[in-house]
Amino acid sequence: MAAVASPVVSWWALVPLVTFAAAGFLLLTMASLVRRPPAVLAPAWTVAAGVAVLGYTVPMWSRVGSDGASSFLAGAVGVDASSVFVTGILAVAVIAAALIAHDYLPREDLPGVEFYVLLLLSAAGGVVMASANDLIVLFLGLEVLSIAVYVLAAMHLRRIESQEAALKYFLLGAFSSAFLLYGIALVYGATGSTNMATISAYLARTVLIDDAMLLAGLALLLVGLGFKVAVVPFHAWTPDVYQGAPTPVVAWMAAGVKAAGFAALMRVFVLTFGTHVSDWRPAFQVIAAATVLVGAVVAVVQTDVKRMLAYSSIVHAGFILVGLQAATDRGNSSVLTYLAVYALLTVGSFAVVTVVGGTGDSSHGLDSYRGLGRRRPLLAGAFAVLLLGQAGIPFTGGFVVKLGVLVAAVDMGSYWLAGAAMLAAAIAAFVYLRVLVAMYLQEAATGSEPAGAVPAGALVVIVVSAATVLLAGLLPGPLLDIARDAVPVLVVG
Amino acid sequence: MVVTTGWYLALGAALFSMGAVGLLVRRNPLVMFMCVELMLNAANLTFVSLGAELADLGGQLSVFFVLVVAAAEVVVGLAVIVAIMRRRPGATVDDLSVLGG
Amino acid sequence: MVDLIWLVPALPLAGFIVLIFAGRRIGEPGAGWLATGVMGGSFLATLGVFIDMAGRSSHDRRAVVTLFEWIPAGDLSVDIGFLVDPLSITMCLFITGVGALIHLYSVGYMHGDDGFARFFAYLNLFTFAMLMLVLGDSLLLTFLGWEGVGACSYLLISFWFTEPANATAGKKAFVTNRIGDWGFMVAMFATFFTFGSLDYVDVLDASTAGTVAQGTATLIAVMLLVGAVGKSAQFPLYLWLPDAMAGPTPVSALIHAATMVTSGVYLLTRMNPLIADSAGWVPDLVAWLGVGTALFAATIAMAQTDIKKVLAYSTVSQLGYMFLAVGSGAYVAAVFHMVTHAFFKALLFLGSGSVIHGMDGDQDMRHYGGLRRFMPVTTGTFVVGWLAIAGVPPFSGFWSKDEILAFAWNRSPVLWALGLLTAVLTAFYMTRLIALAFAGEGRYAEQRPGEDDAEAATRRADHTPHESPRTMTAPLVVLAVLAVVAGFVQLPFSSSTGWLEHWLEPSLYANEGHLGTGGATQVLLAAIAVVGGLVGIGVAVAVYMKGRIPREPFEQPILADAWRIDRSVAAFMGGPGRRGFEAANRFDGQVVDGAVYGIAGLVRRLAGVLRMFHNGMVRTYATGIGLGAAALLAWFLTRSTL
Amino acid sequence: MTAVALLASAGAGSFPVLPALVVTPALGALMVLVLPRGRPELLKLVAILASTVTGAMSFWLLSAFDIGDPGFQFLSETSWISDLGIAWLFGIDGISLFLVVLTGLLFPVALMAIDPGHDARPYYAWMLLLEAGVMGVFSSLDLIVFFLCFEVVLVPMYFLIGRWGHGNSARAATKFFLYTMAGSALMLVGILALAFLHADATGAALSFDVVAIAESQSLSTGAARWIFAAFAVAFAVKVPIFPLHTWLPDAHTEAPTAGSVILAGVLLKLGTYGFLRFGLYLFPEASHYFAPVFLTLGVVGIVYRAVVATMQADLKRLVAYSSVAHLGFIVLGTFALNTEGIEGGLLQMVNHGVSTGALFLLVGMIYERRRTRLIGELGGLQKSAPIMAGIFMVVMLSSIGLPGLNGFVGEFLVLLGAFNAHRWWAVVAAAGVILAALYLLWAYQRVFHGPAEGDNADMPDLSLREALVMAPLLALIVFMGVYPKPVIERMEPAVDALVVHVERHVDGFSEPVTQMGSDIGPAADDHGEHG
Repeated sequence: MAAVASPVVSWWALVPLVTFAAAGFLLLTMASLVRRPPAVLAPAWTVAAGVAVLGYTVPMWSRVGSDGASSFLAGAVGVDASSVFVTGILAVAVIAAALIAHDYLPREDLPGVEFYVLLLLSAAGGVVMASANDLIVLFLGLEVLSIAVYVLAAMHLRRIESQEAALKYFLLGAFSSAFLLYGIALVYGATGSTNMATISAYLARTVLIDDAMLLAGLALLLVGLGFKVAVVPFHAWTPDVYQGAPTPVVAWMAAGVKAAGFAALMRVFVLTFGTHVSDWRPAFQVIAAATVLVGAVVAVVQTDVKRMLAYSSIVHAGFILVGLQAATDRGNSSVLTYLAVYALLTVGSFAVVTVVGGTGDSSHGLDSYRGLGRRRPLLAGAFAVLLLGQAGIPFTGGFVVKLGVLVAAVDMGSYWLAGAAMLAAAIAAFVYLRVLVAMYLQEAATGSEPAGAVPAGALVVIVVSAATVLLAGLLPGPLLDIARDAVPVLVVG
Repeated sequence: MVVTTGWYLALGAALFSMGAVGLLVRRNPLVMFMCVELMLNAANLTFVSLGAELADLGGQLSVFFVLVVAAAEVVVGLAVIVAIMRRRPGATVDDLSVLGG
Repeated sequence: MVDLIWLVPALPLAGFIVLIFAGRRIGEPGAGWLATGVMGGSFLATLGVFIDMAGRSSHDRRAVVTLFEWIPAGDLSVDIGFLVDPLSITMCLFITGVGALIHLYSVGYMHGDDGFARFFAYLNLFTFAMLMLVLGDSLLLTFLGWEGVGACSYLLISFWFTEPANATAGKKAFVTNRIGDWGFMVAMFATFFTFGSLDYVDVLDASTAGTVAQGTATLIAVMLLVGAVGKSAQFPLYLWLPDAMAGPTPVSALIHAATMVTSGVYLLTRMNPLIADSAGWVPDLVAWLGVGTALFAATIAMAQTDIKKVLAYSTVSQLGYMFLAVGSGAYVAAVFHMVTHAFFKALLFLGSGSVIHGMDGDQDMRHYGGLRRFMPVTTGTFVVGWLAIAGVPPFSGFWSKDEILAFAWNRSPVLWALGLLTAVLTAFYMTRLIALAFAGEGRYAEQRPGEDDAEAATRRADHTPHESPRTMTAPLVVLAVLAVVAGFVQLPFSSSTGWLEHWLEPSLYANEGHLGTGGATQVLLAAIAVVGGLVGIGVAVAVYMKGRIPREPFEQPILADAWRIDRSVAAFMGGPGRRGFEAANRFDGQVVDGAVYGIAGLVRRLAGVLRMFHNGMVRTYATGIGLGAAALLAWFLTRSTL
Repeated sequence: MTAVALLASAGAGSFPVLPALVVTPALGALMVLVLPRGRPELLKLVAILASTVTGAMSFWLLSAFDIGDPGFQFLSETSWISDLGIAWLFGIDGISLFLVVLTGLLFPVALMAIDPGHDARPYYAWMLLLEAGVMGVFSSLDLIVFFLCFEVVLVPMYFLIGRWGHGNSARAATKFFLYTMAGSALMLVGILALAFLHADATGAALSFDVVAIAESQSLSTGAARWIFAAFAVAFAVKVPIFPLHTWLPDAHTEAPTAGSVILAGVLLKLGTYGFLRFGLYLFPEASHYFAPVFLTLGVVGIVYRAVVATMQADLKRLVAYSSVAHLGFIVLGTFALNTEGIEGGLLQMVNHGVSTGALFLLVGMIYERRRTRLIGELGGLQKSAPIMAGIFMVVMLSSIGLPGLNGFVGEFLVLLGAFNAHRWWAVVAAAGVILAALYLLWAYQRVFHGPAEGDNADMPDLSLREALVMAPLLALIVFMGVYPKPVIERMEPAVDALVVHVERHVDGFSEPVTQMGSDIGPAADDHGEHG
């Protein structure tokens, strides 16, 4: 009997993926076996899984640091510093989303366990995306991530907005996945492989006589991934979905999905198709400029805070793209730092939105924030820090990461893009100011609910994220050092 | 007439375009979803033909993954659509625009 | 002694500091005596320096006393230092002397006023600034005094600030002066650019050495003239001076007759080498401007009914004389007339103050009449002043005016003729004043036109006009004596009797003009002037005392209205000028700020357009994705090697 | 030579006084935030203490400053983002010294003079953070740190205007924030481009050290001009230069008194200081190239804004316009590019801080008493409040530029310098002096003169506390007018060095020197050569 050649598996590198997936399945099993699990079980379980993964990234990091990047499973999955870094971001997002949801779900009277299961599975998909070494694996990871989120978006059964958001997200997501897939097919046709390392090596040593198929594939890949990270003109779903989906889900979408999406974008374009940077960079630059400007401009006329944050997330995506288009080590590490700080800013912000949104997840208008500075000073203060961070005010992490992407862009000579980004930042500042005005400079609307205690889970998220954002602004050194070492590499398996 | 790989690729591209255009013009969520399936299958067709052209198994293998993914999407998609239809029978996607602006 | 020159300005400054902080506590009359005391001290110090100076030979009569470095910046270095020379000492003598007398007078005049101490503080501050003006060893330090006296003038004109008219007059004086100051500043810039220094010693010596180009000298001289015109109330910047009479009368006497308004003449005299270096038309300009102003103001004075307004226009007119002198190269005559004018005009103003005091604040001469019976001292001294200004020999005004006219003749007979006409008019309107106020019967108790209250006239009659207290009349007497004798410092009989001319020689750098006319011509000119003065007096007597000639031809409404110039300027400022300012304000709000909001609005409108894409329709979004995909495909395919 | 090299030569190990200037108020803010509830008086005490200690340190700098040294002193460096060569690099020279001192003076004054009225805790925290930020701007020698501080001051100011202001303060605060932030948007890109181009040209490691970049002058002319333009827009908005000023009257009018004082006294100097340190010093050629633009805008600003000031009905708004009109002089002096002009401009920065700060304090006191700032509703106040009127008069005369008071010296030097370099601009700008007298005296007349009616008749005069707050400002107004030498002599070496720096790096440009006996050029055409 012929021995089946089994591929090499670096199990140590699969621990995060396995942890998330297994935690998800075990939770599902447990929930179906136990009739009435204690309410705290599922979130605690999820947080534990997140903490475990987050903790595990430390030894993983040092191992990658000492052994270097590697790939396994027949080169389909790779592990490098950047994938560890993104895994860490995903773990933080999972923890935060679970903490927020812990208060949210009972308040909204929603089934508890499914949320956490889907969250964990989605995170597993994200981990796959961040460490995919093969375009098909990337597609798989993306779908695992996305399908779970489609369901999560629809979780709020009684809100038609939630279902509408889910449907929109689902239809458009599937639509863009098709583009991605077709793009993969074309790239496969042009290079003869779906393995990124192989493609990269192939392109480095071969000059294609006819590269139309490859370039068409690149275009479609960009469509698919651009949708996930919400850049213009593939962004239009974001505000609707952010507004409609349950807020803890939005926190995960904004922090986790975006991080995984950008990690994938970086692996595909900067690493795999780095040889064709002169072809795709102009497209990236135009998209980046359009993204920051459209996001900022349209945000100006919004009155729903969740929607504002959605548009602001579009601006952020544009900013990250500004760093990414540099296609340099400096650019890559700036993208990673941006993702990390952005994840903190966004989970903290949506935690606040969850609290203020109140029962029914509907009080998201600016009016709900009026006088918050007096009614709930701590909450408002933390939100102010987070908003100022999003605006990129100095001495917040937001500034440090904006500086990072600008440095990368200017280093490449992309002056006009950097300028456009800063102009957009100035416009976007108006949006954050509007919230600040409502919180501090306006009196509470009559009949607004009295100050209540901020739920513990959300409180932890808000305080930790605000504090970390401030800390990152004052002492950005460690974060920048880590990100500098986290540059992604592709290793042929 | 020899049916070369090029014809298959062209067919794939045509199907993909039809699916895309279909999604843009139809209003029934189910039909729109079927258009997406059409696009995915166009991609599958392209994979298979290219795999044959390149004499590489990878192309064929990819199709299996895609099929699984498509199946999963169907499950989720149908569930969402049904949930909505139950609340608003006969709704088209154009009716679902509470959110916007 | 010269080194103690700093005491001269320091004493009034000290007085000011004490009064501004402790004036209220010192109260009345202590504050007044303190202020008068420091002025007396200052006068004595000046006298000491003068005696020291007078004892020196003429080339030794210039000293610079530096206290400390004021503005050392780049190439510019300006000290706080004093230029002690005959010109500045002459100025100081009559500033401190007349100043002390007016301080003394004020003790009585300001009796019972709420702001008694404040008044004397301002007055001391003014004297300090005036002394800095004349003693400063550089243009910049003179400018310090120049602006300082302007500010004090403002403070004192609007002293009774609750009356809106006074406040307006003060503001008008300051702002009009500022127009002149602009010229002074530009002159300083040009001077510094040319000479690299603003010190008089450097500038004047270099200019005398002939190193300065004519064009440059002309620019500087003309800009200085602009400054002088503002401060000395010459046409067209004289507008503020008549209004400045809103201040207390001692202020009018000290600032707006004797001292501050003459600083323009002082400046031009001080800078005489530059005028000498400038183009020939500059002195002509000064002379014509002077004589024109003199005649112009004299015509206005003929028809005024407010006693102080008459004196104010008279001052403008006399200052015009001094400009005529400067323009004719008669610097000595200018200073001479400045001194004599200081005496007799201060005397006249203080006399008018005494009259107003006696008339309970009424300044309308039509309400006076026959005051000689009630106010003998005032009347007597006033008559002396009248004779002096009318140019009746041997009163001081005759000598100084005569010298100016002689130089004017030397320059151009037309200048002389206009000067003479002015002298005739001066004699006329001053006689008119005397006639209306002191001669004839009292009219204060008459029913006035438009007065409904029949009782009012009776009430007025109850407290008949009264003579002023001793503190007020004593200065009048002293000034009257001076107004008589001051002419003797410069007698035209021989070169040895021109004491003032010899004394001033070191300050004039041999730029004093020379009379080309013979002695006989001079005597003839003087005789014509005396006759002219007598004609003026005679006509006025005929009109106002004897009533043989009707008044109306002389008191033309347009003259009473000051040729409508003030009214027109005010109408312009209140009308088109103000509308222009308002238009600028609207421009700022609607265009400059509007552009900002316009951009903000543009962003919003753009957002509105972009928002149409985010309409909530899945198919719109899908179209966006589709179009984006098509665009990307198009881009990438253009990059391909196809 | 880099600032770091200077640092080494200066001998490290001494007390890092400049970082302390930044850290002390920041720590004070932190303390204010953590103080126990229910002790409101403690808040004010801590705030005043922190700002006074900072002020005392800044005054100590005056005496410890080496007068003859044109370079940077009190250097200190702490690495921050070593990857990008960003460091907390502090140092001051004669140019920044007095702005630091001014900041050190005005903050305690503003804190002592005015109580916030409500929400004391955040008020004091924001004030102290503002002080820290401003100190950082004036003393940092690292471009990024400078930018950080330059931007971060927006936040405290925003809250101060918005929360403790009057009227439509939220709108004014937002306008202020967005306007100035949009202005500086491109500056960060400029800074980065500058550092990278510098590193590329010199082969040195990436660094944002101002001294190193300025001294090497490694950029091409074109690049330098573009980057200068990016900087200039930011500073022009902050100054503000005509026509970018309309945020300021709104911000001033709606701001609380302390906000106005700090805004006029210190914050506007960020722009003018920026032009000197990060305009002229970094880009001498570009500054020279663009100078005509700024001279023109400066002059237009002086005259135009004075005209607009005249027609204001709101006293505070009038003072605000007067404040920006005076800033035109600073711009004029700076771009005269000679010692007299720059020194005058610098002096004017300090003077403007003192005088306009004092004016805003006084207007605030009137507002506190009368609850109105409308000139039409005031009148005859000199009757009821003679001391206040007297102080207002002195401050106003200083603002008008009366010789013997502080405003004159700076204004005169500016005009003198401008005349030497560009004659006609100075001649026109001098006319602004007339207008300043017009609008301020008119305002004074309408507020303090005339009969006092209604509430105006019994408005209380200054309290002892208020008088004590005004006293140091008045003393400075007189002292700086009579004896500005101690200030000038500390500025002069640095200003001279800057002028020499500009001369060295601009082809065919030299500081105009006075010309004995020569004809004055075009100016003579109108007047001379006829006689």
